[in-house]
Amino acid sequence: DRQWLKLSDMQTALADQAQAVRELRGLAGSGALSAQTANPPSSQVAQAFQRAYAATKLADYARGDWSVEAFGTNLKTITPLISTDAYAANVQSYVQESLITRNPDTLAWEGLVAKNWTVSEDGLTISFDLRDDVSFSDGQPLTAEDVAFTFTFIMTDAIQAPRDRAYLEKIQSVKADGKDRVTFVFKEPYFEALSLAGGMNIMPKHFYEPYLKEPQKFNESKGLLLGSGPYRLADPKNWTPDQGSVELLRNERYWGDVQPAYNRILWKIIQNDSARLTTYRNGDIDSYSARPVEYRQLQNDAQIQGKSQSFEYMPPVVGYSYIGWNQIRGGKPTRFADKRVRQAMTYLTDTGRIIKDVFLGYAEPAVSPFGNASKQHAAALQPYQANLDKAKALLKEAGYEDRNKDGVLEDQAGQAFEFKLTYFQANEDTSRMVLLLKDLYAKAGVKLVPFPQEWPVMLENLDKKDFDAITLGWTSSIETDLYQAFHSSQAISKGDNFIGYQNPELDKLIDEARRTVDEAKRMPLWQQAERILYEDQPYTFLMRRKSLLFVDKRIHNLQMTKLGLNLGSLPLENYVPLAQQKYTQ
Amino acid sequence: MAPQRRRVVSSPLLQVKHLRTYLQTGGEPVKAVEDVSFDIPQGETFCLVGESGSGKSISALSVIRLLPDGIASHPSGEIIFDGRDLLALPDADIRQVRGAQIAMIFQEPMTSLNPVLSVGEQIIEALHLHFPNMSAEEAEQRAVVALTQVQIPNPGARFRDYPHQLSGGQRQRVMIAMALACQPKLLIADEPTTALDVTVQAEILRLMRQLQDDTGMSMLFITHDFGVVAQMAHWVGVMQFGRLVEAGRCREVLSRPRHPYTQKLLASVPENLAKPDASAPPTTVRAEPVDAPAFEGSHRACGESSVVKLSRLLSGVEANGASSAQPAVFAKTSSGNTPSQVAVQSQALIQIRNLKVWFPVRKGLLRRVVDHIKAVDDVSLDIPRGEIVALVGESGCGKTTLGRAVLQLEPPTAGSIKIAGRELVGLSAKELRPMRRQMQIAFQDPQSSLNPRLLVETTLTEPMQVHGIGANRDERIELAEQLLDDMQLGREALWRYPHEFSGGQRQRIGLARALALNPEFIVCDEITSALDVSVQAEILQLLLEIRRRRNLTLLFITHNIGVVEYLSDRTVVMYQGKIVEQGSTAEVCGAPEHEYTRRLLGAVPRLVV
Amino acid sequence: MASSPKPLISRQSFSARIWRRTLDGVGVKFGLAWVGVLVLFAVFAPFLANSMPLLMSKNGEISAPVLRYLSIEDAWILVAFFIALAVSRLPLAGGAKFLVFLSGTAVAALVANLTVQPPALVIYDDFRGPEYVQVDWKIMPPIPYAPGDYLRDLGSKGLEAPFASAGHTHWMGTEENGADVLSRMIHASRIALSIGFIATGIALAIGIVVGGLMGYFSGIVDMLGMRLVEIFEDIPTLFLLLTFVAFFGRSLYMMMVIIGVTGWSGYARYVRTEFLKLRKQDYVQAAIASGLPLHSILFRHMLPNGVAPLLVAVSFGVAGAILSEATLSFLGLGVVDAPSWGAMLDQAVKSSTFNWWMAVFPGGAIFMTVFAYNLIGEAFRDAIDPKLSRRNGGES
Amino acid sequence: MLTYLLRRLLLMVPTLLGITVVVFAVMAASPGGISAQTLVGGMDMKPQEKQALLDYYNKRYGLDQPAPLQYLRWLNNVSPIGFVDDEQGHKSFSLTKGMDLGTSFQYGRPVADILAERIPITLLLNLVTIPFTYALAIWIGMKSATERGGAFDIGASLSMLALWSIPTMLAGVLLLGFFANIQYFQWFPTAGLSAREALDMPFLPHWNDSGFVRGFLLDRIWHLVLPVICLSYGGFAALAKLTRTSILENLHADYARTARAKGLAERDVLWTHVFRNSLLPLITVSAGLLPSLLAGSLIVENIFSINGMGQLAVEAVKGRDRELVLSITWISGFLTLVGYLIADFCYTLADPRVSYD
Ligand SMILES: Nc1ncnc2c1ncn2[C@@H]1O[C@H](COP(=O)(O)OP(=O)(O)OP(=O)(O)O)[C@@H](O)[C@H]1O
Ligand SMILES: Nc1ncnc2c1ncn2[C@@H]1O[C@H](COP(=O)(O)OP(=O)(O)OP(=O)(O)O)[C@@H](O)[C@H]1O
Ligand SMILES: [Mg+2]
Ligand SMILES: [Mg+2]
Repeated sequence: DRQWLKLSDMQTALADQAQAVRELRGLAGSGALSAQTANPPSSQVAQAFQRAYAATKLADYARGDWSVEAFGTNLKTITPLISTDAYAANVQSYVQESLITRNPDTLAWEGLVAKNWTVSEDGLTISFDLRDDVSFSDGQPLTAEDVAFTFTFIMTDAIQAPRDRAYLEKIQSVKADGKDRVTFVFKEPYFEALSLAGGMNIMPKHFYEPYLKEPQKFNESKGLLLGSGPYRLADPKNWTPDQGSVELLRNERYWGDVQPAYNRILWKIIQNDSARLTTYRNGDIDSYSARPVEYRQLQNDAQIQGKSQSFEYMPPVVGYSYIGWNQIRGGKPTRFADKRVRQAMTYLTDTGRIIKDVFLGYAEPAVSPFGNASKQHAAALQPYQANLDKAKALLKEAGYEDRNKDGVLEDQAGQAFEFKLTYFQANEDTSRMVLLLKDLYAKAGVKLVPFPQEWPVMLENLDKKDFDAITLGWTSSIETDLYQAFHSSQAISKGDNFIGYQNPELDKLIDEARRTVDEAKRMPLWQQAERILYEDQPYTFLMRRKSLLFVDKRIHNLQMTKLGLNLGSLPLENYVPLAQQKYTQ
Repeated sequence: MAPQRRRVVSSPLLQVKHLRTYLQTGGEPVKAVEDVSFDIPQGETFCLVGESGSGKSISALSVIRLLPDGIASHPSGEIIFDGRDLLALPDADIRQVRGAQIAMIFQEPMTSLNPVLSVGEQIIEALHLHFPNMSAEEAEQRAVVALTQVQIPNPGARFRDYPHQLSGGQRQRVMIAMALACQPKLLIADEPTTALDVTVQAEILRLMRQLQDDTGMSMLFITHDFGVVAQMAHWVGVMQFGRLVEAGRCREVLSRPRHPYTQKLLASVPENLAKPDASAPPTTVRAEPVDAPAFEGSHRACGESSVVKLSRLLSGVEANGASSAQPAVFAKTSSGNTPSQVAVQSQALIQIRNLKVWFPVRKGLLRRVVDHIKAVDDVSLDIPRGEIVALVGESGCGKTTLGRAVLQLEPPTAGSIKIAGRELVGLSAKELRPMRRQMQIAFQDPQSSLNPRLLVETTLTEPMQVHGIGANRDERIELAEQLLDDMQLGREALWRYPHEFSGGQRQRIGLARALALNPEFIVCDEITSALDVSVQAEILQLLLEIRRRRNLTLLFITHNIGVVEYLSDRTVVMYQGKIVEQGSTAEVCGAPEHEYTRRLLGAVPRLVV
Repeated sequence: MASSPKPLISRQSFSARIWRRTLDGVGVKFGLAWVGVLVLFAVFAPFLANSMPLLMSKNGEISAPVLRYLSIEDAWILVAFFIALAVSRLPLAGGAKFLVFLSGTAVAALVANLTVQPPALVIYDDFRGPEYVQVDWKIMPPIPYAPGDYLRDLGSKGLEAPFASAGHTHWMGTEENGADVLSRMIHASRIALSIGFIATGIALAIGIVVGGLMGYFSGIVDMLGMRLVEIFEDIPTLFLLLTFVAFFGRSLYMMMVIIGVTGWSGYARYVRTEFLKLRKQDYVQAAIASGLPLHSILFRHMLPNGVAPLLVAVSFGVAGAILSEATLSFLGLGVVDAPSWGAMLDQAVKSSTFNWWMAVFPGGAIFMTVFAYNLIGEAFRDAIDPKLSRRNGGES
Repeated sequence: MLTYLLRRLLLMVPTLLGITVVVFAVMAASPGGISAQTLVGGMDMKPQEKQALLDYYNKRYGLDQPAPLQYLRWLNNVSPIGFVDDEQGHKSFSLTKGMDLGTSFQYGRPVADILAERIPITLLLNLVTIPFTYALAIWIGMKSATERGGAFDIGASLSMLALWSIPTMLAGVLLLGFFANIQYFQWFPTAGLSAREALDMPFLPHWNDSGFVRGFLLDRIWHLVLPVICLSYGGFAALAKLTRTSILENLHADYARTARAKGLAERDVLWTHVFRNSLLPLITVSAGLLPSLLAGSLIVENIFSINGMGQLAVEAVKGRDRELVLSITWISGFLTLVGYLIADFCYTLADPRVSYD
């Protein structure tokens, strides 16, 4: 589930990783009622609510007040399925729930709406038993029918949900067996089958079913959002973007074992960065995620320090950025089709320097698509160390020399080694990095021409494979699938392997790993694949960036988990003590 | 035509004593008024005359204290009005005097009224100001009465009109009504009729005299026209360079001017101008490239020669039929000519036949032409070679349009124009270009008739170059220098810009430009109207001299009958786009046939001494 | 003559008078002085702020690295400046001077293109490397940092306040990428000057031709012309800019052309009204009566007389173009890498931690320049229309 | 008068057509055009799904047809009269078919809806800004004109010129940084058009048991202060200068002298005579001020987080949202032209000399 599309919608707040975490939860499900725990502690609190329950036992715990956050761009719609941005997903995560959720401490799956589940021997069938006390915010009970309906609804062609359909199309059928049991049948073994089935946000049948007859109305809607989550829209049908904010009310009918602390969740839309920071300073929003330069400066800002708790952390799902070297252009191999050239470029790309100078150390070098903490990653692999001499040697070996003594290398044909690096224009850190790369490459006689582009133009060029090199980022998940970006099959025209990278050996490994449901057998396969990528360097992997976050001191019980900071994670663990509460409504 | 009635003089209403007015505008102060003293008795008119810039307006404005505070100062002087020194009054008091006791009207009737207020409002405003207790209805009545007084037709309705809906004469009447509404004791009129037609002027002047008789007010009347002075003044003061060089009873000053400046001014009046020396050598001595008939030169030289007498006789015949269709008249005229006269007619340089210049009036959605302004309507006219033909008529009758149409600056709607037998109408711009050499035009306004960005040299030589006169630049400069000699300007004038010349000088340059191409025919559109009399006299004399030397043909557009009489051989009278009378000048002016001509001539203020 | 009380005989031409009156004020002198300083900065930028020595001696061998690294543009601007200086001394008429200058600079551009060949890649770090340090002596420019020198070897982290960097002095601090702000400011004066003049020049040229034709011919030409003017008035410049940038990539020249191409409608309207008035002037009629060709009538007799009020609009237009550049940068469409005030101001505006030096210096420079142009325009307007001036009482 | 109005309205048609043709052509030719736009929506789609989406767009907007045809199709949709397809697919001419601005590619919503959302916001800003600008500008212009050469005049002229020279973005950020910041003066809010709390308040300010309640209206005004300042200072400076010029011209007009000769005090001359005449040029300018405020608001809208037309326009262009861009340009063009028309009409009311028939 790589959604690099989301990067575009989050242009002004690319570093806003806290949101990415929440979004992930939104997709993967949130909170769970433990069916596995035989004897819950004194009360009847389910496993998924244990952390939230613990919070309520804290001395200064109080319910009330609002959570106020800011979005950096205007939302176009918050209707599920048709919304495409992370912000909308964030809103939806408070309103709709899924069958299962990941435990922030163990990263294991726990039941939320589902009590427990069983996976068949062949891994093709998964059955969930649902809790019988779950109801939607309008009072209607949530049943297996709703889960089955959700699948049917998404798979309806008229509904504009191609993205979700693309994930779910591995599922053959979803059947409700009575009120409390639902069975997913897969077409083929798939390593992410459980998260696919259990992570689906459950849409109330009674609410959405009418739109099957009027799909156009659904597709054009702005705020059709109803679910079983702890919060709800005041009017589940009529939210509009022109309100300039999104506001969720407490779901008074919430079925969960622990009621959330906040009365309301409010997101203001503040596009301008300095306005957002000022608003945070003024105490009108509760958190501010900073760019590295800002973060460093704000560390010395007494006013900010006085009111904030600051966090720098590396969420496990953080995406990585890279430079992709286009290997085929106009049907002909480019100079980057030569592995030596790509390796040389990686040697020239001093990631240490980039991290130090541009990201001020708030990032770690990326070796491959797999994070350093991921089980997919082979610990033995170390990032390429910058090495000018090695790079020069490799380039020389590949036939590049400064033949006319103008400082730029030429190939045998006398063609200068000059290329355009395409990047998305609106991100300052990227621009800074590109300028740094330009200077780094110049040392080896390679001329980089910065080529900033607008998003649609860039996409068009990607689509036509009309670029020399491009720097972008992919979002990651707990376990990352290489298929989409590196499999040869995706190099054909419109796929996401837009650099035209083909390696049959890698293809085989990817196919194999995707079929292997058993984690213990799957991981070595990923590690083998990683080694190939490391050797081939189809991308020069750059780095993973830390989340840099200031949170208002009135928000309590902020903890670091394996999923990152628990700010806003569901079921809600944060609260504002009575003394610091601001909003009374 | 002196004022009809005199009053017994008691003490003067206004006494100006040793008035000095200096204007501070940056550098040196301008000594606009220097030690001026005069009295205006009750009920009488004091006329200030003098050339442009002599300080007349500033004197008047000093009296009513309308000069801007910042720039005007009075180093000395007293203005005693009704026993009070106006110069010493505080602002609040002078405002009580202004409008109520001293009223003023200005030269420009077009701009002196507020365009966005109705005339009634503007009159009532003054009333309200000086009679705060007057009720609204009463004020309105008074305003209507005032409008009736100045003989505005249908004053009740006109009351609500805006200034732009009135003609120039009517506007000036409104100004007078406004000034008189509060029954002031003194009316200051700063050239109130200069911008108006003679006929309108005559009516306004008559009206003012009548009002003076009725109300017994005094007047300070400013003008530069001695004809007007003769009609209006009891007393005259002549100003030069800010000083009052001569003052006295009107009759005495006009008949026995003592100061040389006054004498010079009076001598410059066209009526008094000496006709060019009749015994001057015949122009035929100057070799002209054109095929000028030898007799042309002698025509003027023998003064009231038999030919002229004959032509006058004949034009009398013409005039009889003038009111009938023009072409017929022409047919008659030519058929009745003696052989020699026929020769002249057939030699006519310019032949205009049934010329129409109509301006379309467009209306509606598609801007369709719904009507026409018939600026020139079916005019036929011959201009004989070597003659000066004066074109007179009231403002807007189509004189300028006719002149411009002859030169093809205005495309004619119908008709034919021939110059030296060649048809002009219907030629393309390209075909016309070489013809333009033969005909030129000079304009009224010395300000706008020369391109301010070009050296006089460029202005003169550029057309020469285009038409291939002079082999090279030096030659053309040489030619231009000769032209300036002819115009009695120094040769170094070539290297100056237009703004460095006075109005009269500029007018000469304008003429030089017209002459630069050595044309046969020039249209002079009111070239002296904007000039002072003395300058006008010089230009007129120059014109005659050049005509003599170059055998020029002129169409001289003017509405100054004095100039017509002095200058022209023939006179054509236009009225509402048509020619109503034409003939030799002496005859048209001496024995006008047409009703309109008579009215026109009757309206001209004459300096009868 | 009695009628001309003040002898008006002065040798000054109309334009000289206007010029003299324009200059007659404190504000305009300040404005011109500022623009003059900018011109000097623009011309001598490579010698004022650069990373390489102006002159150095190594092993007894004297060399001028600055000259070797002079770009074609640098060389061309230098030569053009000196040609302009020389031409202004020549005893020629205004038009002739301009022609000589134009042809001179054109030749210079050609020669520069053929002869000047700076290295294709400049590694600024090297100038602080042994090759340039182990020398007998060297003379550095007053600001020893090139605008594109991001001080990589000095480990500049960017956005350091003036004098705050350890080990190297930056009078105006460093910008986001670590380059010296003052150096960029100096080099950016080129953009500030050229974007104003070239963009406005293009707009003016189109505006004059279209407006002139409309005003002179009126009728159907006028009708069609007005529609064209309206169309261009109503198409948002921003829209065209965004699209064209996507078309052709970002380039300063592109920006100038687009600001120019979309900005002419105002001038056209102006010229049209002016020409409609002028057409009735007697001297124009006289020119027609003299049979002068159309181009002479349009461009010799009408244009110079209608252009004075236009020039006022131009000086304000130049100011406006500079602001446009800043706005473009705000939209993220500014030039990459090349120094520009707008882009630097944008860095200040965009960064949420307000870096005062990034706002004060570029913002101040933009303000001063726009202000200077506005002052000049204002003085010019006063000179043309004495009634409005503060100094003259106005002849009532 | 009516024919004049009709004529002017008719003359708008070619202009509007011209605008749309130019914009359409540029859109059609620009890279990252509509087809790329479909990519944005379909990044995660499989090739056949993308194809399906493209087919959908083709059917809907005729994207596979040549550009001129697409244009005609668009024109037919937008124009209030034109051809309609009936059920059988026959084309027939209809006078009552109504306007269809189409659906935004980017938002997937009808353009009309989007505009209906945004226009009121921009309108609110402008409606607040214009009277404010005019009142202050006229006052300052008048004062400098009457005190020409005085300290006020010179000071005001210089500061107007200086105001005019300040880049909007700098002004916006400085205002925000100093007057909406807890570190300096937290007098105004930072973002948006109203506070969340205010939405629940009654409209007018009042006192209740918990103290003063500012109410919705006051809250809105309070939010508008900074954006309105930002939006207006440039135009305000220009207007003030224009007023000064215009009043100076009229102060020395002949009719003003006539009024003084009547004995009117300088104050009355100014107010009853000069003032009305001086307003005439301002009317002409106001026609141009309206669209310029619309365009100028982009920066202000961004800085103060207001969702107006300015932001929408940029988003639309950046997203190559053809239907939206076309609609915005022709509507703003239309409004500009109507603005001129209204200004001319006001002119006839204010100036009796001008009449159109
Ligand atoms: N506002 C002014 N500032 C400076 N000088 C002025 C001003 N008004 C008039 N003058 C000068 O004062 C002198 C007298 O001018 P005035 O207007 O009284 O002449 P005039 O006799 O009325 O001339 P005209 O017949 O042209 O009206 C002239 O030299 C003129 O240039
Ligand atoms: N271009 C034009 N369009 C429409 N009407 C015009 C035009 N030029 C002149 N007229 C009208 O034609 C008539 C004659 O004008 P013309 O200028 O020939 O009068 P004139 O006798 O020269 O008057 P004056 O003595 O005031 O110069 C006037 O009613 C004028 O309004
Ligand atoms: Mg006078
Ligand atoms: Mg005339």
